[in-house]
Amino acid sequence: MPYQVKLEVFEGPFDLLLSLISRHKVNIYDISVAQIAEEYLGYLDEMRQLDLEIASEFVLVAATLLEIKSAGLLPRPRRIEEDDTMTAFEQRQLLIGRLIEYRKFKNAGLALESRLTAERHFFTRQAALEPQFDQLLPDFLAGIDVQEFGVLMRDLLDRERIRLIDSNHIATIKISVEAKLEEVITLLGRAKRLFFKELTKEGKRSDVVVTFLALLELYKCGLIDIRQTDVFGDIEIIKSKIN
Amino acid sequence: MVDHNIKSILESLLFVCDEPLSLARAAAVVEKSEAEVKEGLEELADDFRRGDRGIQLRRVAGGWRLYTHPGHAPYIEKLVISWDSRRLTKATLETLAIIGYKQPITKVSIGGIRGVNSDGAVASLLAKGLIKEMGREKSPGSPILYGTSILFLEKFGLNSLKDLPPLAEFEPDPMARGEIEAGLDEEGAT
Amino acid sequence: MVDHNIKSILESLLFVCDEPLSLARAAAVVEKSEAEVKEGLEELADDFRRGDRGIQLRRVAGGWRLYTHPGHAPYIEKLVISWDSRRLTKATLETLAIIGYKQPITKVSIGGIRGVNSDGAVASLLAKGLIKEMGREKSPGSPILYGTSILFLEKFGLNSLKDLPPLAEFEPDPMARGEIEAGLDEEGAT
Repeated sequence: MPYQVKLEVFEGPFDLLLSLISRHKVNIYDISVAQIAEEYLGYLDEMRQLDLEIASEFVLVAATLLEIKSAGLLPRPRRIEEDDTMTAFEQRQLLIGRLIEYRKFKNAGLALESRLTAERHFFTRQAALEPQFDQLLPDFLAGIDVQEFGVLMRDLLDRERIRLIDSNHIATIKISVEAKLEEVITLLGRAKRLFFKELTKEGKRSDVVVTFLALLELYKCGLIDIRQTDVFGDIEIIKSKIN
Repeated sequence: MVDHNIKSILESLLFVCDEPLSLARAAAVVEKSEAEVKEGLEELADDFRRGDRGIQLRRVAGGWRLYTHPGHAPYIEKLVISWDSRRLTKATLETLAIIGYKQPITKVSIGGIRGVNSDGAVASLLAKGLIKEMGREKSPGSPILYGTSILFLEKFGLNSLKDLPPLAEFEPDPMARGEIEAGLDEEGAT
Repeated sequence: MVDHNIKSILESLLFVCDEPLSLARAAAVVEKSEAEVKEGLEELADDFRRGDRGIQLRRVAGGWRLYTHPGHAPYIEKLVISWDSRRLTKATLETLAIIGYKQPITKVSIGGIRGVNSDGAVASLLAKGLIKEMGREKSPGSPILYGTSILFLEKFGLNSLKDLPPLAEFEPDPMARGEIEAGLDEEGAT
């Protein structure tokens, strides 16, 4: 079993409570407040130690739990002095009611997520209009404020960044990196410079990955220099001057 | 059977559209009744489906739109990078679910259900165009009401909000309801 | 006869392409020989033609491309004129924003930022006189560099490109940052 270093991320105090409850495999309706309150507090402590920002709401729920717990230890209220504050029982009912409501939407959120995942398999056409129709379009800049370009650009840059992260898939390596490494060195002995597209012109994804890894290794060892003038442009490989 | 030429024209129109094509607009362009156009679109969608074609016609967000066959997604991905690689966090999805089902709704009410302040999630959904402001609540401070947008329907492949599965489906186990009171009182004290 | 599935995949690919699809590219994507893919495209073009379909497949310089049926042009014109320009032109606006901020820039770099090939949008902006060619990049293939025109400045009442809203103001908001990180975590977990 791998050692769990990372704390789970919870979407709020209700989420944390739900998770604690499910860990005990008990029904929401059967919560043992005492036990849950202790675990909840323990969790808050852990979060503090990791110096994470703790939302005040987390503490509020903890306080509510503690109140319910302590009230449960005392003799039953006689219902004589009725005041404005809720009894522990009422608080508990309220908390449980809210937890049930929350879980309903958490489930609905998961259902939405799977819809979204399914939708990702459908692509729409992203091409521009045929030139003869393009000319007919009403002035597409009408009503556009120059500020909107800034917003568009930010959105685009965000999207690009996320895409770059997303594309971190690792393929099964069939060709060895070492073999590729030697191949590149041999080729560099003959030619002054190489281009990545040329090296990978067979186009197999695994081949591209292996070549890329080999280049990284060579670069790390200081045997080559790498140049790429623009994003997604071809990568130029030159023998390092140092060696 | 709808006149083949009408179907062919509709196919052309769908091809150039970059948003769902409404029945009203299609009918206005081809100068036929909406009923006739609807039949034409349905037949067209059927033709695409039965032919297991690379292009498929779907009804979405109150209109009709062409998409690639979902089974071909791995090939398309080699050619274009998805516009929507941006994921939604669980927090954002929860918030979206609440707005989807409870609209129009205020930020405070959303926070009440999630048990945590949800301003950030609302701002993110607004920025993505998945929700929009829908006026103000008649209550102290007149807080803004939020609801889902057309884009929401499109992105989730829904024709209308009625296509959302009933919220009751997401209730935590209803069997457990009977056990509530009994289990609680005593055990809470231990 | 070419395998129906290959034809269906080719149809999908052609549908999302904003440039003629070359035989080499198509063959690489479907992982078949160029001869087989060529046959598939020819059959597909034939199917469209014989079916008198609203979409037609034609061979043009550099590859194969889908077009609307020429006989339907009057209907398409009617549709295009009826459009609300705002929504339709997102692709073109984005391309213009990129060129505005990143000029001089090549088509490949624009596609890199947008995540999709943008040849059509560039052609449209050129035709409208909003951008112009600005020489060639000193790199393999010496691709054309694009920049905005005087007309672009005029349209927005800008004195110079320095008057574009500074991009530093548009750093990703903390929410988007959080989502980037969340995305990373998910990847790591799988």
